[in-house]
Amino acid sequence: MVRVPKRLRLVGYRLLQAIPVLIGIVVVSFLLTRALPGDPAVYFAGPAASEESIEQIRVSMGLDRSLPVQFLAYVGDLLRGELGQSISTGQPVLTELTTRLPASLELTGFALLFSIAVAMPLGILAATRPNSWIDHLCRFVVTAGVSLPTFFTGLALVYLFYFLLGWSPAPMGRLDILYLSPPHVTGFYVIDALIDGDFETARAALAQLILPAVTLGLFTLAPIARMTRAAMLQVLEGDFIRTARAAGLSGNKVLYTYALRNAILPVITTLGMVFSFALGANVLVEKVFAWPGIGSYAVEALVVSDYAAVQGFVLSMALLFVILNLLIDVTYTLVDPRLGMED
Amino acid sequence: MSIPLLDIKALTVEFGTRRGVVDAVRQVSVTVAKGETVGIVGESGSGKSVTSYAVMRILDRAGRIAGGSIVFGGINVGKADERTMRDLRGREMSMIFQNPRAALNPIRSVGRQIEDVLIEHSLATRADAREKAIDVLKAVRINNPESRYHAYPFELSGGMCQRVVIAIALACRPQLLIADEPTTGLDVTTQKAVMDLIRELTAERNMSTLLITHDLGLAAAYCDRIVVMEKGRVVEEADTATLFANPRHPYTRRLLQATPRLDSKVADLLPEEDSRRRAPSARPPGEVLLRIQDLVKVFPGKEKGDEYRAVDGLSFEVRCGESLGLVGESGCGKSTTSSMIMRLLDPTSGRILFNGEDIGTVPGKRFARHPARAGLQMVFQDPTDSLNPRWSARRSISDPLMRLGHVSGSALRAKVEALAQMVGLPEHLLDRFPHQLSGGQKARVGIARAIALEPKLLILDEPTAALDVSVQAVVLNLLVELRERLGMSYLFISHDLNVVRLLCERVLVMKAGRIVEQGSAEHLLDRPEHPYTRELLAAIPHPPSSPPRVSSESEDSVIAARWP
Amino acid sequence: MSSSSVKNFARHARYVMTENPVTALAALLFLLIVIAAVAGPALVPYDPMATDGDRALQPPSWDHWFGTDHLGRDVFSRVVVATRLDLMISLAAVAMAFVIGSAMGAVAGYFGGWADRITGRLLDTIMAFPLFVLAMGVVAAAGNTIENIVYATAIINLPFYARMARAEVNIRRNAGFVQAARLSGNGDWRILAQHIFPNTLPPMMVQISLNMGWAILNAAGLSFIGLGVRPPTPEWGIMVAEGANFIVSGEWWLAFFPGVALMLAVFTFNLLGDGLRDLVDPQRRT
Amino acid sequence: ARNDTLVVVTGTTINSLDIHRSGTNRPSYQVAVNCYDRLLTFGHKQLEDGSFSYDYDNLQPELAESWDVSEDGRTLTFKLRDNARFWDGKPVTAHDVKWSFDRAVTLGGFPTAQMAAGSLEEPEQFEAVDDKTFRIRLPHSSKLTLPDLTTPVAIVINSEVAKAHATDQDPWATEYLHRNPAGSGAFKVERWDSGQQLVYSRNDDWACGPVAKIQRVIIREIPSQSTRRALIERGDVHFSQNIPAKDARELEAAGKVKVVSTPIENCLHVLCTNLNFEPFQDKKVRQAIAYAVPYEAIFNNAAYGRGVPMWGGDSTKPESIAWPQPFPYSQDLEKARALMAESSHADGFSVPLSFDLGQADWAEPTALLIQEALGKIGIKVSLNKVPGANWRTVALVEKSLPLHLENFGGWLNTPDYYFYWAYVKGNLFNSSNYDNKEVAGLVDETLYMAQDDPKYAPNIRRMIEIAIDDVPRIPLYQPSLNVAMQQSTTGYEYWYHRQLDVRPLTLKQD
Ligand SMILES: Nc1ncnc2c1ncn2[C@@H]1O[C@H](COP(=O)(O)OP(=O)(O)OP(=O)(O)O)[C@@H](O)[C@H]1O
Ligand SMILES: Nc1ncnc2c1ncn2[C@@H]1O[C@H](COP(=O)(O)OP(=O)(O)OP(=O)(O)O)[C@@H](O)[C@H]1O
Ligand SMILES: [Mg+2]
Ligand SMILES: [Mg+2]
Repeated sequence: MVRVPKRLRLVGYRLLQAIPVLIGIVVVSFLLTRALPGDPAVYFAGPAASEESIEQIRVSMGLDRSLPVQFLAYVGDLLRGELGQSISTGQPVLTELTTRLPASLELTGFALLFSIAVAMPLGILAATRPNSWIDHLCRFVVTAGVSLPTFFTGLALVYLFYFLLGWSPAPMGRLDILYLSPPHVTGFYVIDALIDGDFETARAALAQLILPAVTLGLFTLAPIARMTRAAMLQVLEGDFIRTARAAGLSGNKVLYTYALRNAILPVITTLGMVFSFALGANVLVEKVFAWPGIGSYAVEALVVSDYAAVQGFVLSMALLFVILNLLIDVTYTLVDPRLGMED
Repeated sequence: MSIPLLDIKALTVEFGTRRGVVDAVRQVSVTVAKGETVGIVGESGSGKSVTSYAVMRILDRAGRIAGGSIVFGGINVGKADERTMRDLRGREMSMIFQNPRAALNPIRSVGRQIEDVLIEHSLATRADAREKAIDVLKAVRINNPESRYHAYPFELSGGMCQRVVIAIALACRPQLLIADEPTTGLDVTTQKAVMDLIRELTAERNMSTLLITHDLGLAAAYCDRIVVMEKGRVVEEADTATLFANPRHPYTRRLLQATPRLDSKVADLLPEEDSRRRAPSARPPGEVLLRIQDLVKVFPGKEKGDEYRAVDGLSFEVRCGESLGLVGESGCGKSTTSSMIMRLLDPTSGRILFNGEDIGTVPGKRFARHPARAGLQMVFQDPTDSLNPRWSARRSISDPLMRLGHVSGSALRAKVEALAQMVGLPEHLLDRFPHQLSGGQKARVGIARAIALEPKLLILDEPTAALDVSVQAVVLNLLVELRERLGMSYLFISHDLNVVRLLCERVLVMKAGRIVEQGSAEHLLDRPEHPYTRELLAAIPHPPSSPPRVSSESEDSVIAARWP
Repeated sequence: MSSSSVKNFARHARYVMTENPVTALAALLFLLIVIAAVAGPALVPYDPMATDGDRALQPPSWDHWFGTDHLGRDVFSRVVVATRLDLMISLAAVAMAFVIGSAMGAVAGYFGGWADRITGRLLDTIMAFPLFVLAMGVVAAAGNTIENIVYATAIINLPFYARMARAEVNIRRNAGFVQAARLSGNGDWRILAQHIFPNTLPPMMVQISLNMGWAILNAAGLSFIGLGVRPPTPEWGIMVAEGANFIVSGEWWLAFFPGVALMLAVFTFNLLGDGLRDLVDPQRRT
Repeated sequence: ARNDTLVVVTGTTINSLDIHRSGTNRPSYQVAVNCYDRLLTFGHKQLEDGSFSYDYDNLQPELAESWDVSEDGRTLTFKLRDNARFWDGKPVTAHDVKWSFDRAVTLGGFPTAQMAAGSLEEPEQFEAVDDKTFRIRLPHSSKLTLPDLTTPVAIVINSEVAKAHATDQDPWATEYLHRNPAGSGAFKVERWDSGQQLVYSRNDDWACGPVAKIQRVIIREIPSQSTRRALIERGDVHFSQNIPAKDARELEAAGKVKVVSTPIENCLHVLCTNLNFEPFQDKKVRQAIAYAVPYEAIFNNAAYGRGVPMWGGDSTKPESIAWPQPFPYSQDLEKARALMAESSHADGFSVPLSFDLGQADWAEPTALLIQEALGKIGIKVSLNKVPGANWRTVALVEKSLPLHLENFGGWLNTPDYYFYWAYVKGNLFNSSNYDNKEVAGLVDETLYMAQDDPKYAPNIRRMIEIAIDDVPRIPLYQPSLNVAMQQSTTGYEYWYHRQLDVRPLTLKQD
């Protein structure tokens, strides 16, 4: 009875904490974009534009004003929910983000699923046999995964599984040309196709996902496996595990219900970190697999000094990060009854 | 004689470590008959726990039973397969541990944890598990079991957690209960309540109990028979009365002697031939060194109105050369008081007059450079925690000398070595790191550091709580000696009246931040006036040579006092 | 005293390595990398910058162990010579991140209050950026020089140290030995620097080694999108990035060998972590 | 069905469907090419290697059925096709042409500049005489006007649809046309997923030429160059636009797919010395550099032999007026050193060599080779990659790069047009800040002059002679536009705008 409001307050507190972060992000992203070299007005004016037309465009974009004024205008737009227009793609930033974010999230989500499915069992296995050859092998494998740049792994996988073996569909983005994208519900193609009852398309979308997701997932194996192992080791040493064993609970019950559930707490925190990390690494994977996600968008935008796009991207990522952390906190409070009760 | 329930014969347990194989238990034979309570006593590391783990077969991966046999109720535990063992554990024999809070899964409600065991052993189905779990909670006398069912361990007090652990252990009505130091870390009063509960429940069910403890007093109070272990071996076994009346093995004798009793003097704790024996000489107290007036410490809570008065208007004084004892149960504010006197913590109000100067007004942050700093030193409760793990003993002892004494170079070396000699620390240990030292050695390093600047007042915050009785005996004698040599005053903090009495002429009894009684040590122990003092006294288990075994009549009142 | 402590350390190092075969392997590899970094330019058979149009894109052979690139430069020489730069980038970036980050975190963790809150929000802000994109932004804005790559890498690594230092300091700030240090007349700063901070090193070592590998990968990623080290400086990341375009056309050696070097280095750093921790952890000394 | 759908991959993103809009990038021009009609177009010719190209010398009608040039060359009258209809069925009228041209010259930026190249500068020049007659008045006659009307800028837009979506702030409906083309061209845009793909579908009622053979064309954006190569090599796509020279060579050698490489008319990859910087003000230094550049190696290792060499010409006094033509330089380090020794910078100097990140595939190896070679004559070169957006600013607008690699090719294929942009002070592509009164005068005189004017050839020769002697821009080679396609794909045609004209493409049924 006392618990609920306390936890609610915790979540509220987290939300409050996010406010300075968001303000910080707005300021930093604004300054960062203005520090970018290149003159958007020149770029925007296109080839063969004259001085006057460049100047005209500079004025229409508001770039002739002083930085503080530009900043105020930007904040004003933000408050009205306007993210501006991306000059490099010619679309409103908001549209771009809403179509591209699901692509990135789908990719990252699948990558993490893959990563968790591989890394957690490895970590548990390693923790139950510390310092054995299995432990060393696990360490070796997951470290190998994180040792290669993602773009290299990606290209190598494409070369092997698509070019040489032909097992994988052409790396042409989210869906092969043969299929039409499913009606938009969530933006996740696999899920949307399933909702639509179109299993063929769902399967095709899934097939497109495998290579990029594995590429990204390989990269995130190590932190998850390492954390799982460390947390499991620590928990397994705990007195309550001994109690559970002494009470005759079965090995699986001890390992999963008692040890793993406790060990999962630090793993969840790591997952949050890994997720935001993977969203960053997306940038490279998306480029390799022609994935129309938010990461490749950001790269392009950054290279051409597309202010609105970069700002919009950074802001949406920050929001995502805040939401993610909130989710983690909530999961944490769900799993760990101690939270919010003692200091 | 009937067949014993548990029959351990020539048990040897080995651990494979990186420095080769360690024999933790060698050739140990112990039997426990039905309904019997057998105690295993011995110092830390003597193999008590390992023996019990071997019985349950829950040794670490590194450990293995290298020889001997363990037969429980006709089943050879050493040879049985894991299935059989799983059935045995919890159902036929079960175990409770030290530090009850850590022994419970922190994120599972206690009711569920009890259910897990019941369901595992097919004593309940999912449908009636809850009801049965509540019954079990009732059996261990937990008030309001229906709502406690949902509680998480962190929401319960230590004593209550231990009851839950007992509930888990006894849920399936096993025949043997192994209790491994079940009350370490609990208050004396709680300890008594828990032990009484165990005795009562086991008697009621005609169970056997194997009680593992290093506290001879406790073993004497609750066991029929006692097995003494030293360095992995059983050195003596006898029924309780015989053992105490006529200890045969020298180790047993030493153990017995080192255990403080109501009438023992500090020198008595060490064998007569030990050169470290010291008798305190009663010196007339000098003038007032420290005067505490109306000291209050309020800790702000998370919310308004949530504040906590840890120390609530304390006034007392310590004279030059005097030793003052401060006793009270856990959480009554003893450490808070000492921190304030040490100027590690700023009091909320009140005065701390040291040598007539009010040092309470100097903020703790700036006290490091105050001239009085060197005059006030402290020995901490946990010797391990109080030493910087990255510093050698020498460096730790040097620190105050360099900072406040401004000694350096060869003078520093000489001084440190002199100090080490003074506290009886062999010189070759000075370059070791804390983890390479034993508890007693660490305590000495801590003491050497504290007396390096020859302080006028030394606060001892439970300096022996983490030590074995025999080490405690040595340290207490050392403290007596040092006091005489250096003319210090002590403020000795403990929850164990018995120990305080050995060192202190005068004792304050504290409860909930206030002093409830004070007086000379003798007077207080002989004729305690305040009921709280009496309760504290009654809860201390004593070896039988002096008062008889603890009677069970006071038990209800104790429980009532703790769990209203 | 010092010679004996050196000897002690050596004995301890030997112990740490014999105890864990993986650490021993990592130490060996590390030695190899250091040798390549120090003596690399003197060891290689060809000038890593010299082009030779006639020998472009030759597969590995006796003359060119790792083959040649599209301008006929010897890949082996370039891979070996690149070691120094890559090691420097990762060392410099991690050192910077470590020094600044752990100092920030330590102060926040020790003093708490406003210092803590401000650092916390600052770190959150950095973390809220997708880190690689932040690095990209910094390099794009400041120009793609080696220094800027180092700064960018340092900035994105900083929060890890700061958070870790904060947590580790925080749990120790009221430890017994800290109180004892206060009684010995140590001021706050001295306590922080001499007593608490060194104790936080063991877990940080693992982080350092992870981040060293990460720093190299980060530089490689920047190269891939064209913001990395400037040509013609040999650097693994840029070699892999450029070579990656040649994989499909069958000139695998261009990306493969620098890729292996990169992988080996990252691998070494990652595996070294546990060993390093054991090395600085006095508890592991016997 | 797969057989009438053509799949094209490209590495660049299409960012708008409206070529007139400011910010529209080069790859988007293909929408103008394929979905809109112009008044005029060019005919085709077969090149020596058997591939097809547009023919600059052969103007053909597109929307205009016929045209008429007045005596003084200042009035152009066009008669529109009767049967030409926009996609919505509305007939194409002269009013649409006027509205579209008005739009192009009013919106500013690139379309206005391109129109101006044909002396089409203000709305008053355009007149819809009646529904089917359109007239242009010129301030002076110009040989560039008619060719300029074939460029993707001079498209005809359905003005009624556009006007229906115009607003007070946006009288030219840029917001609407940005996403919704309204034309009469051979293909309509079926779907546009920004950043992913553009799908054309055939306009069965196209009046300005033979109806396309292919039903649908999917343009997929695949950023990774090696992925594009894998796709075409594995046969999963039909056509790969603008492939790197290296791939062109290798794919051609492998023989599985067809590769067409067409030298881009009027386009040169050049090393520019910026005369605003002290060392390069000395002609000797420029010539020394021109003699130091390893042309051969660059052509082999950066261009992979694709393109036309632009070094080793015979004489410093050109005989022909062909543009581009090889300059009489080739690598001769002795000569280069001698020139350096005579120059004001006999001890050498250091200079950064910049290039555009977006052009790195040829520019980077080229820069590396130049760096090495210039090192041999005492010029210490450091390399400087400039990201795409910044490139325009620093190289072309500010013109602040001392030494850099540039490529410029004019759409209108006459030498004077090239010189106008690249050798006249103040013009955008003169990133060398080259300023020569004589050249400027010659360009001024020749720009609008008919090519058969007797003064034309000598003027051009003189221009080229000066350019050779002064070498503010050191030509390296003339690049090729390389494309790869499956054997089943035929009908590819090279265009000066370097966009893929999908209209003539066919797929063999298999
Ligand atoms: N996992 C292990 N690996 C190696 N040695 C071990 C292990 N567990 C226990 N030992 C060794 O076995 C010996 C006996 O340990 P045990 O825990 O039984 O002591 P104890 O009598 O219970 O002491 P305490 O009173 O401190 O609990 C010790 O010397 C210890 O070092
Ligand atoms: N920093 C703090 N903030 C809030 N409450 C505190 C703080 N320190 C101590 N307390 C509370 O003050 C009370 C007294 O604590 P103190 O440590 O003085 O007890 P103690 O008598 O030394 O107990 P023990 O015998 O367990 O050491 C306890 O209830 C404790 O929870
Ligand atoms: Mg034990
Ligand atoms: Mg205390």
